[in-house]
Amino acid sequence: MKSQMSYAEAIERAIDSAMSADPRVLTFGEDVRLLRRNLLVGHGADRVMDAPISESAFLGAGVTAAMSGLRPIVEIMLVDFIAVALDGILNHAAKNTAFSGGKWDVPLVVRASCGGGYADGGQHEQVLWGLLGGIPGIDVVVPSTPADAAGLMTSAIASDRPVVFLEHKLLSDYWLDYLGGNSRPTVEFDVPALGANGQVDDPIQSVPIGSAVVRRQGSDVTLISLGVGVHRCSEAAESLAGQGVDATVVDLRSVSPLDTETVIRESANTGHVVVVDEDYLRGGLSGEIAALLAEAEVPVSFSRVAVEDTIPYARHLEHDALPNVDRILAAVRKIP
Amino acid sequence: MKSQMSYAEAIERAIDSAMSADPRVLTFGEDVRLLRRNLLVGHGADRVMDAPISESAFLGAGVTAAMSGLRPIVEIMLVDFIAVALDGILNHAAKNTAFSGGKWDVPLVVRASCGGGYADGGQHEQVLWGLLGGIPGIDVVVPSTPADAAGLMTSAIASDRPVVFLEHKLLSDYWLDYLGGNSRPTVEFDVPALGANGQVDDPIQSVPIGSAVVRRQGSDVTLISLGVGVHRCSEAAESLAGQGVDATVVDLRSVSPLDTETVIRESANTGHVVVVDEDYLRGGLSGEIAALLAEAEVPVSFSRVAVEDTIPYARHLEHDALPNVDRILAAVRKIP
Amino acid sequence: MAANSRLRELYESIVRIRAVETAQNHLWNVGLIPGEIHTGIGEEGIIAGVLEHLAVDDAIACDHRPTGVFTASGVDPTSLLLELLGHPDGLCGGHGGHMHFLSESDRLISDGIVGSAGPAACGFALSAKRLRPGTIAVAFFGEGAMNQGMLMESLNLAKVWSLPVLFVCKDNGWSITTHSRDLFAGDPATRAKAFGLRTGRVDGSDPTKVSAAAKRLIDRVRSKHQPALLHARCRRPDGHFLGDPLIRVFDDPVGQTREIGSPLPGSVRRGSGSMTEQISALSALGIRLGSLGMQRIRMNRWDPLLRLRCTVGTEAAMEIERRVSAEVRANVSEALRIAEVSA
Amino acid sequence: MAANSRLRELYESIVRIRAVETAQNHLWNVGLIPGEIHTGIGEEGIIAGVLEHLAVDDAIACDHRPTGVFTASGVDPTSLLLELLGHPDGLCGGHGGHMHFLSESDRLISDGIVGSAGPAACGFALSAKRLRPGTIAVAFFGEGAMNQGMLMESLNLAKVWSLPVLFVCKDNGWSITTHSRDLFAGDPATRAKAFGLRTGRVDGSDPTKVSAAAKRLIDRVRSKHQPALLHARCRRPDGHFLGDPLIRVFDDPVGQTREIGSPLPGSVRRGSGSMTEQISALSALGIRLGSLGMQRIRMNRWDPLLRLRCTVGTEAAMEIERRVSAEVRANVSEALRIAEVSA
Ligand SMILES: Cc1ncc(C[n+]2csc(CCOP(=O)(O)OP(=O)(O)O)c2C)c(N)n1
Ligand SMILES: Cc1ncc(C[n+]2csc(CCOP(=O)(O)OP(=O)(O)O)c2C)c(N)n1
Ligand SMILES: [Mg+2]
Ligand SMILES: [Mg+2]
Repeated sequence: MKSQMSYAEAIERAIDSAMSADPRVLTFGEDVRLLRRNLLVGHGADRVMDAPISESAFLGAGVTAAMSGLRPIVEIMLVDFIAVALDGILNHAAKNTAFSGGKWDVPLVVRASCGGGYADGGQHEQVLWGLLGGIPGIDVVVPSTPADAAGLMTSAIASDRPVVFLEHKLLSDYWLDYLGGNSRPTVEFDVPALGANGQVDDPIQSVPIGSAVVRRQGSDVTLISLGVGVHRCSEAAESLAGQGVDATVVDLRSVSPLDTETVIRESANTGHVVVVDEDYLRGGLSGEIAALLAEAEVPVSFSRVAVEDTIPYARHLEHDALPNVDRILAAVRKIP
Repeated sequence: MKSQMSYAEAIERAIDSAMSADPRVLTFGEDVRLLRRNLLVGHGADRVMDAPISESAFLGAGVTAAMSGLRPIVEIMLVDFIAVALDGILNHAAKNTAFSGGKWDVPLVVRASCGGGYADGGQHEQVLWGLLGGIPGIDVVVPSTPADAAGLMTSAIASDRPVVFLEHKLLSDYWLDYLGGNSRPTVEFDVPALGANGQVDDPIQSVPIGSAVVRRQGSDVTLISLGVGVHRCSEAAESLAGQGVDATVVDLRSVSPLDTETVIRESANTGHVVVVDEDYLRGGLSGEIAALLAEAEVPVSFSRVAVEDTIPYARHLEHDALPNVDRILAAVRKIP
Repeated sequence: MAANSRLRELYESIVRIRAVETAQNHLWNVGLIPGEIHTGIGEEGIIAGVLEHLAVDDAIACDHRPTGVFTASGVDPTSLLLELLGHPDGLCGGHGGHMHFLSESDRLISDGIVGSAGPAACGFALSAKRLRPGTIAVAFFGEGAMNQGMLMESLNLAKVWSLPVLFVCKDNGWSITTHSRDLFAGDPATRAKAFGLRTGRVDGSDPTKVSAAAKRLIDRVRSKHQPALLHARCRRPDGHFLGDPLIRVFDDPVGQTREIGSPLPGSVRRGSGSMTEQISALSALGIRLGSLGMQRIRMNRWDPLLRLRCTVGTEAAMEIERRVSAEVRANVSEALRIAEVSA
Repeated sequence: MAANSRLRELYESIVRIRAVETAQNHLWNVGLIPGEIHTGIGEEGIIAGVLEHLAVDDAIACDHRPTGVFTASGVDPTSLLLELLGHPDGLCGGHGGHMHFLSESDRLISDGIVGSAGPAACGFALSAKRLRPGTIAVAFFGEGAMNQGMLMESLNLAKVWSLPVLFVCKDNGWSITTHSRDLFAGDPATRAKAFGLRTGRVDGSDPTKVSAAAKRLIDRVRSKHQPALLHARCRRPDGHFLGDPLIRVFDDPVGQTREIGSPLPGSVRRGSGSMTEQISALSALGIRLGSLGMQRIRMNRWDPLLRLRCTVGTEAAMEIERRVSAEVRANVSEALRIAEVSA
């Protein structure tokens, strides 16, 4: 059975099911009692805890809580704020299992919103998935649809490894509402309809971490993306179809592990690759895809649509800085 | 005039000259009064300041000190510890100039030791230059010789942009001494002789940030590296020469900006590229080089020697985890 | 300067902040400002009372509510409004936006990372000490920010490096939708005292009291090169940001409560908590909304503008209000004209 | 248990730590342990006095000096030594090394990032509260670590979440080569009190006093689910790490002073500072070395082992020393045999 729901609802469903099935699952972070009030009411104040603005302390606490029997979902409001608490991820969550000689698991989920397109400025609109995905010892997932959001959250909670779960603010409607921007009829954000809402299986179908999916199969060019970028690619692909160019759209879903098999197969099929990455151009992900292809000796033309500098505030500047449909089309047009 | 000196001495000379020439230059960090006692004695306690173990606070203070007339060199002992203070770099140093519309400079130097090979474990031996190099708005330099160390430090202090200056602990002899490991005759670390000591111009010749240099010119394969890796590559190149393989060795010197011109030219010359990177395989730098080559449509064979997981403590495990000469030779041997 | 004229200047500063913030809020409401706006309405008494004692060479690090400080520092409101409109002629060419006003010539910054004003003020103070002796740095932040590690570190740093910093904690009792007293152990002034800082506590809605307390601390910071902290309580009628969901519930309980204030019935049923747990969780949300409601009802008592108005006297106050509103109206018109939009 | 037998157990624990640490130091000196070693000689009284009151289900987060805690917790010293030798049979298969002893079955961790023991203990305590009521978590760290933001944050977090954590600050007065009093505003206990924590202060070189103070706090932490902090002073004769440059200067002033303690004459000449500045800078270094020297000379007074030995009585002490040394010697031989090396 499937039902229609929003991206945010899908995540909540996944957590709600996990909390019902396993009393060790709990969630904490800033404002979560309000943000996750459904979970609060359903599972009690002991398992949905507000935290002070002390990301290092409560993320660090999440690591050892996970090592001593709980399965915490720690919320970092915006992934940009991970900068004050990176230590917990880089030096602890990602390393403790290795330090123990592989003997001690860290079943931690770090949940954070990410991404831009709503004029919140360069310190609130980053995605940072390349930076996080470069750290060995953790997984990083970025769902682009409600079904994937539910399925990947389910897998993340079940995983014995630390998983960073990134949800894009343009998809999670309540973030735009919460941050106030969406409460006015006169302001519009470019929210991808198919990402913000969609069909989700009941019970939730878990999605394996590390598996990409082909959203559209074409023969002329392969667009590789994730998160909101996938929807921009699909839109670009529709427009390209009108011009007789048949595009494949690959949704990576996980930054780490990367589904190298799918990337290689779909790239080889068309011979032309455009990576559409909302992260910084040199943030790591888009380069890594070039490296995978080079190592596998897949001869392709390669180009990137990514964020080149600090994201500016003004809407027109912000629009140009983020990977948009026009930039994708321009990149495809340049293919020799 | 040139004189022979150690890598550490070369850096100290550069800072000493800058402090003598410009009263706005000062340095602070943990234990710097002891570590930089020559500067302390030469320039006074007001300009060489010990800091509490509060990296976020004093790095953050460095950012605004740089914005209000000083030219601080802030020391983060080991780059691994940047995890507790990344915010100062990612969200402030790297962004304030952009936020101001390009009007307000941040002439900050962040100096940190990096790298492994002396059994200090996975939380003390990282290089993290890929993570840092992926952030737009800052420069990241990694000298491999005393002359470059002096020349790049001189440029870093003179630069109006934030610069992260990384010195490898195997090259900066005092680090090995300070960390205690080298105080015993029975323990040996694989210190590259030509990196730890060398000729330095007097007065110091500044090295432009963003310029790579060719350490050895060959025709069969291009080894691209930085820091201690350059010396490992040179050693491998000698050994390859004995087997009739003529290798080019490129020393990147800066992770950001990357000298794409040199990378592309030297890669195209041989058609075979091996990137030797002490950073994590997916840390960003090695992938970025593949992307540059792909974007420039330079057809090459491409492989990487990098760190694949958390660096283990035991010496034999650590040796295998770091890019060593054998691993470089094996990568070259695999070239089709 | 005569006490009366000082009072009038203080009032003028508050009126100007209120006028610029009100204009900003209006532009946000009609959608000309797209993203988040954190207003400082209700905390103008703290801003104006502190800034009264600053000199032109002093530096200030603000948090995510910078409009008041920038206005009171004399930055042209037109350039602030243009920045908010994302225009190239804005203070930062449209690159910074609301949380990132930066002005090099005024040594004024603001920032969206909670707690960062602490280290930033330390850095400004370090330059001040070396390059501009006798000048100081001020950090403005909320009580929630005092739980951020880097801010606590900077209290220690300022003390051991003898930095001339005045830390100003604007305590509205809330961090976004969380009641700070549930998550703050001890209180701001005691915490600062433990680091050896001089501290002052004041009702931030009483501008004259703020001014007196700020003067005492600033004189000391300036002359002794030692940090101090001023803890000032305040209330903000607009909540955390414009469009604050808690405020929306309070203003339109019927329309919004279902959506925001209360849980979806479905998930109450699905939950694994006991009935008692569920009821206590629900009532926690109720208390949160209720206490916010009481705060809004008592707002007049906490309004620094209304409180100072009585002291200044109606006639003088009206003259100031008329003059300043006209000026700010002119700023708004100019900004709209340059940006070629209408509101 | 009779008071006497409790004392003997406490003494035995201290002797065992000393023996294992001494063996470890020897292996380091001969070069069989390659990297850094931070010894805990001088702080055994704090470790043993606290651990006396812990139960098997309690959890501990250590800093970069974990050998004592792991030994006193009953982890097999052979597996610790094998870990230090980088052997696959070591506690962590040779992957962790000195700063990264981890034992899941004992819920014991250690870590090389200063301050991380604070958040780590909070996480352990959160599990304790939910899954193992009545158990607690302990964090061991130095006074220098109390300037790290995450540690201060965790004092607040433990208080507002009512977490059963005992924070133990082992205050040796130094962070590496820096005198902590120059960089620490206030004192550790006052700082913790400002967060509403119960605190105790004790001379950490007196194991019976530590034990009594720890018991008082631990009982409370356990029964009331509230954090507390124990501040215990100590002195460590080996300095920060083995091969500590300051210690080398003190032990071999003639050979090492030129190299480490005093500046290169060249750079004194080159410097831009005034003569007075240069002299005052030089004398600051002198004071640093001098104060370290005094500390070493007074070491006996600060040795927890020697202090408790008198109370236990020579005969009982000798029996314990003989027995424990034999055991630890056996551990060392076994480790060397398995690792196929000789020292
Ligand atoms: C490091 C960090 N964590 C979280 C946030 C999200 N955030 C923005 S404002 C805020 C509340 C701040 O509360 P307080 O310091 O009391 O200031 P107020 O908004 O009440 O003026 C939070 C949690 C952030 N911007 N930065
Ligand atoms: C975040 C971080 N900063 C700096 C260091 C380097 N460091 C290791 S131990 C130490 C001193 C710690 O002092 P204290 O907490 O008093 O412990 P002690 O060594 O005296 O036992 C420092 C600065 C580190 N490991 N981590
Ligand atoms: Mg507040
Ligand atoms: Mg200490």
